[in-house]
Amino acid sequence: MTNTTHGAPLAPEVSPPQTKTKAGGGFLGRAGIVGGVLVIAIVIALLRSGSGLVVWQSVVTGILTGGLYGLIAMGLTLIFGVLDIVNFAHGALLAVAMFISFGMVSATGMHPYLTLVIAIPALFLIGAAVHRGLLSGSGGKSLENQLLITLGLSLLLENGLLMFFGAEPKAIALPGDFQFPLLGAVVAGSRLYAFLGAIALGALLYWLLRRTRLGTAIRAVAANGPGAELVGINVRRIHTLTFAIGTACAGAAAALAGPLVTVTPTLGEQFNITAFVVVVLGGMGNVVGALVGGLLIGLVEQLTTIYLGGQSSLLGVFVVFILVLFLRPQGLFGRKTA
Amino acid sequence: MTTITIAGPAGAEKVKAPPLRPQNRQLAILAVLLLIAIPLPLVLPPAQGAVAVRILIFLLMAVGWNIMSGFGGMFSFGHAAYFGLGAYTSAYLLVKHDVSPWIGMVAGTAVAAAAAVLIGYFSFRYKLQGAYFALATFAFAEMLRLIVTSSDFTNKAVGFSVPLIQDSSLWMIQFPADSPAYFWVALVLAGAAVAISIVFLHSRAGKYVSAIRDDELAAASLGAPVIRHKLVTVALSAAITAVAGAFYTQYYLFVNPELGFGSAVSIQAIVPVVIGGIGTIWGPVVGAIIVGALTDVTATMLRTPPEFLSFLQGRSGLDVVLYAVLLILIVRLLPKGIVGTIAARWRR
Amino acid sequence: MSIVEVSGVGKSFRGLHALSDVEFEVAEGEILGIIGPNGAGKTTLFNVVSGALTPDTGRVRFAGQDVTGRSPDRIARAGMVRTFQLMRPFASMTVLENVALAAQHHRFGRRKLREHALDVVERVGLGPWAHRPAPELPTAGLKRLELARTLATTPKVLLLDEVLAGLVPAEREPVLDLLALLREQEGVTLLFIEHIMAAVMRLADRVLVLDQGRVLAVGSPQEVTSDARVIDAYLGEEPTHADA
Amino acid sequence: MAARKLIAALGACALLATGCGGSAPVGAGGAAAGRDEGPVKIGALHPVSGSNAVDGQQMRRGAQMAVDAINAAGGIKSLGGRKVELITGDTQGKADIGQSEAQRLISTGAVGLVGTYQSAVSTNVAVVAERNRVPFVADVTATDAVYANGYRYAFRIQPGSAVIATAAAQYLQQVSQQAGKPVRKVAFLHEQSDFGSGAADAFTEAARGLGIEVGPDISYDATTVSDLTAQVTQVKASGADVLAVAGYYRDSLLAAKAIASVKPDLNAVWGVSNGAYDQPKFVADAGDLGALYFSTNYHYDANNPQTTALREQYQRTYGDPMRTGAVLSYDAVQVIAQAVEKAASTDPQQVRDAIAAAQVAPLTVGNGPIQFADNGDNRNALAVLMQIQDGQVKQVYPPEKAESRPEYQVTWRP
Repeated sequence: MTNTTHGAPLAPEVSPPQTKTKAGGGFLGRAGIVGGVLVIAIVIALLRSGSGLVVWQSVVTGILTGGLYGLIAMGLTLIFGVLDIVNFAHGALLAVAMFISFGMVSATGMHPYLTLVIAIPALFLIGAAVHRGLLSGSGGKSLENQLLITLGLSLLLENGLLMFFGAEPKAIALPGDFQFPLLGAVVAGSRLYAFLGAIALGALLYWLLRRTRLGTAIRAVAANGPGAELVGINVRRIHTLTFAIGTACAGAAAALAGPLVTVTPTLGEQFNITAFVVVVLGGMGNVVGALVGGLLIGLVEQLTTIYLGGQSSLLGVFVVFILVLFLRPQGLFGRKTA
Repeated sequence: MTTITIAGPAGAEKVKAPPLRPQNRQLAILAVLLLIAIPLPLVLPPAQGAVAVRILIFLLMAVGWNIMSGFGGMFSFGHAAYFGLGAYTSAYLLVKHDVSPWIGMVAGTAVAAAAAVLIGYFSFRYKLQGAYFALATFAFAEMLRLIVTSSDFTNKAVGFSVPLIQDSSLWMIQFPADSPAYFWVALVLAGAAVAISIVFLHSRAGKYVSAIRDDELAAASLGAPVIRHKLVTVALSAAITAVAGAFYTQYYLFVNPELGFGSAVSIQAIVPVVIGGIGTIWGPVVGAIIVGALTDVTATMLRTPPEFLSFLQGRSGLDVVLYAVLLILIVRLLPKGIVGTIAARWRR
Repeated sequence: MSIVEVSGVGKSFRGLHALSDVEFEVAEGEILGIIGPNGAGKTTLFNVVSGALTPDTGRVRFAGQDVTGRSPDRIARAGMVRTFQLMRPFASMTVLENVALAAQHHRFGRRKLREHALDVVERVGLGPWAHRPAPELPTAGLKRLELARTLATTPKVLLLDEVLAGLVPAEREPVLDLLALLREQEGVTLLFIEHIMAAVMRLADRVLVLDQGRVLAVGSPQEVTSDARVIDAYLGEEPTHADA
Repeated sequence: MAARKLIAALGACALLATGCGGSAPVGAGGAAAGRDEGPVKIGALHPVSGSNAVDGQQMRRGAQMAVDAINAAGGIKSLGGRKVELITGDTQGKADIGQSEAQRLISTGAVGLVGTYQSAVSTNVAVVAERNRVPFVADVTATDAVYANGYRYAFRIQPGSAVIATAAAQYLQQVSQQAGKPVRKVAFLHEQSDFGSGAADAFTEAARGLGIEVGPDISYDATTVSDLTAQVTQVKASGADVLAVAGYYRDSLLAAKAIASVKPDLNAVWGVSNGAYDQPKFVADAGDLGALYFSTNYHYDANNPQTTALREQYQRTYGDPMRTGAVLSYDAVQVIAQAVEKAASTDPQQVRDAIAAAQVAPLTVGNGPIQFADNGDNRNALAVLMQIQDGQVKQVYPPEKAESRPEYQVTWRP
């Protein structure tokens, strides 16, 4: 993410050609370090809890929940990473999608995953409307305005849902939910579907960004807005489209994650901060990074419950977040920007 | 030394410097406002008296936040951290060691300022900018909330109840329920905060802070000690917010992790300033009055809604919806906020 | 004794060597012109000398002290101040406030600071604009504000980055006279980056030529402009690196 | 142009608001006027909106039914048949709103307050009541802290969390011995705030006194937890034969799902003042997952004909089953009304003294009439053991309060 202070960055305007080998080497090095840290953490957890089963269950639950976090962060990494828009309302939009999905299931009794067909287009339109109406143009340019508008939007959506649906926790039942043992640990079917959904959505996004014209246009706008405009890309339309796609991902995440969580208007808040952590950890605008970041945060959460018994698992997430922000703001997979 | 007058740009008529220095003009306005406010608690019925005290607490938080995010341009999403540190430090000293809340308030400001300098130093050293800085402050406040919720010496989730004393005492800042003294103590604190923000803005340090906000590199290249002034700004901002926290605890006689460090507190510090006008002196004041009044009006309306709004009966969230809409409207239509727009229009 | 010494300075950005092994000295009161094609690393050199950037290799000494890696504000307060190629006024302040800010690190009283600032504003001909908000100045006015702010710091060494760019020929003369006077009356040392050869020839005691981050030549204006390598660098074959 | 219109509108709204501040409460004559003439006012503070809105509405209705019953029986006879009126406030589950609402009801003339369901809100309301010297009879409030700091105006009808937890330990030992599977080791899963931790600490202390080993003690953050499988696996690995659970509704439901998937080898799941395991809604939501779950908690007295009549009346008028919280609110209003009757005055101090010496027959389970100890707790409050048997929440222990026999086992093991 380019330096957003008013002064021009110090490095010369021309960003030098990227030599492939150096970055590639760096990636393996970083993956090694992260893997190493994880193994040590798991070993310590083993010693501390004294039972292999507990740690194995934590790892399994951590990875599955991580898939859910990756799924939710997918849309945000596009918006925050590619468009450099701080979308604080991403959690609230997820909650809206969850209520749409809940509404559909309770009204027509259809299978929760079928509500994808409605939730994705609905959120796509909402995303486009939000961007075109609130965030585009001069109003949405400065960072403060983005933060404030999306903050206002999240308050509006959350309390709007609270006013019309009340705060009573609702559950979306998943017909045919099963679970199966995996080497002693228990794997819930609904979590597995969410995990696979995350992988599928990640692949779809990766394909869209890498292999399609639209994807190339999006990446061009992300790399250099004015440059893209010069070669004839309608930057404003791409911005709205990208924002809409990002929000549509939240729609998909809601349909898949619906059965896993209790649906309340304020659930967005809890997923919002985790999504930001995952995006920053995974590296801005990096779809694969969002998935891996999600898995890591899922594991960190589960290991925190073992390390600090009575502590909320979010504390571990925040500690990791502060460390990443300070030591490696561009995240594990991102490149050092100016 | 010869002065070479290079031909000045055409059409620049000489503009005379304003008569009274802006600092004195604003301090004079503040004095007048304080005089007007003094009789308020005697005039207003008890329910509105409570609203007025709440507005003053909002005002203290808004002035605190405005110094860091308005004057300093460092957008903070975690001012609950300093509010909570102020509240918890004074409550802990009072409940566990029977220390007067005035001393607790001073200790609270010290602790909050120290925490602000700590997180400030690391953020500036690692060049955290814009959204990253906002997210870091948010994460810091949430971490404090979680730590306080699970540590014994802060009574975990129970929080602190301020012990009741029978008669009223200024030294322990405790008065009978509807006594106007709460309003006057809050008024003194709020007045002092606004005065400090006026003096600070027009002081040399204030000039450096504004320059650093406008263009950090240019300011540094002219000798402005950047890191030192940024840290002074965050410390002062945290100190004033901590005072709001300490007074809040004395007024409500209770604080727990959610009331002290919850994200709603950070939002409460931001919204009034944005509505009033970020970076202006009077923005936080006007914003606090509007938000405070709006919350009370909606609460009353929700309790006994007029016929056409009867469906609202017993539905919470309306007040937040209203000021969320107001926030978005202001940011889109009046980016300088109410006071900023009026000032800009009046100056032209 | 030389007031500025740069030895073995190198700086690269992810593979591109902006400066490599730059070596030169500037005596007190001297005026050193710095020329070179676009992208030669001139501004990067100023960023390194003024402390905005820390060099990868080499040392920078100022007034006998090693200031490598020191923060730009400490170096500025010590007396070595730079201007910017792109004007950067403080938007929330008036012209006078912009200039007064630059002199704040001196222990002047309120009244003296105001007079000092007013005097500098008059000297650069921005008198009538003193109480107007800085952003209302036209480009030429902003250029003068940039110069005025640096003068207000009463510098020992002044790094001027294309201070004449954007001025019509008629406006250049007075600026050059002002700079010459600064050196004569106040002994200020000047390093100035400039593309307008006439100004370089007139003002500079010595000239340093930078090309692709290396010092190509140093010498009197006459020696340098007749040096074959300098001519090649300016007019000769297409520079190897893409300068877009 | 738009900006100028907007400023004008906002300016007007600000002036209007600070000026009269919406409909100012009844007369500024202060509380006394509100008390001397017109109906006797009792204040009811419940979370009618927010996350516990359903319980809040139930409790407000319970309080209203008590007022209607008193008026039907002729109002306060010692004050010449003066009617009783319930004035209500919505705490939204927030402590600061609870405090300002309590202050508002008192200045409107309430002679006593009932409420509030959430511990943090009750703590605040108790402070306001104490400062204004107006009695506050809590219907549902888990935390014991309020009744430990010597307030004279704070009372409580439900058994304290320590009383419930101690009863839970005693019942567990007795029921497990009668079933021939005496309890050896109890694992405790609880939410981390004062509610859950308070219950766990009291239970552990009582259980150790009875020679029962308690461990591991596993806590979680109720607001953010989305899956308890890992925690329940810790229980399975610990070899405990009973799992005690103390939490709110949402997280207790998650625990039930986790227990069903991990299937730890337990003899019983033992709710301790659990927000879900004795609720009909839990039986509906969890389906057969919750079968045979035990819960030690306060409960309406199923064997008391008056209670049954009241609940049938509630079911007829509102259509869903009356929860124990609403019955406790009914009792709380009765306590205040009978105190006004005895004191024959609406002066809060006298009403307070009458309450302190009150003897009121409860519609909830108890060892006798409601009698207050000097710290405000109800001496005869009693927790009862309940179990979900074929889709119904049945009182199963102690025998004299039981509707059926306890089945000391779990569905997924013989």
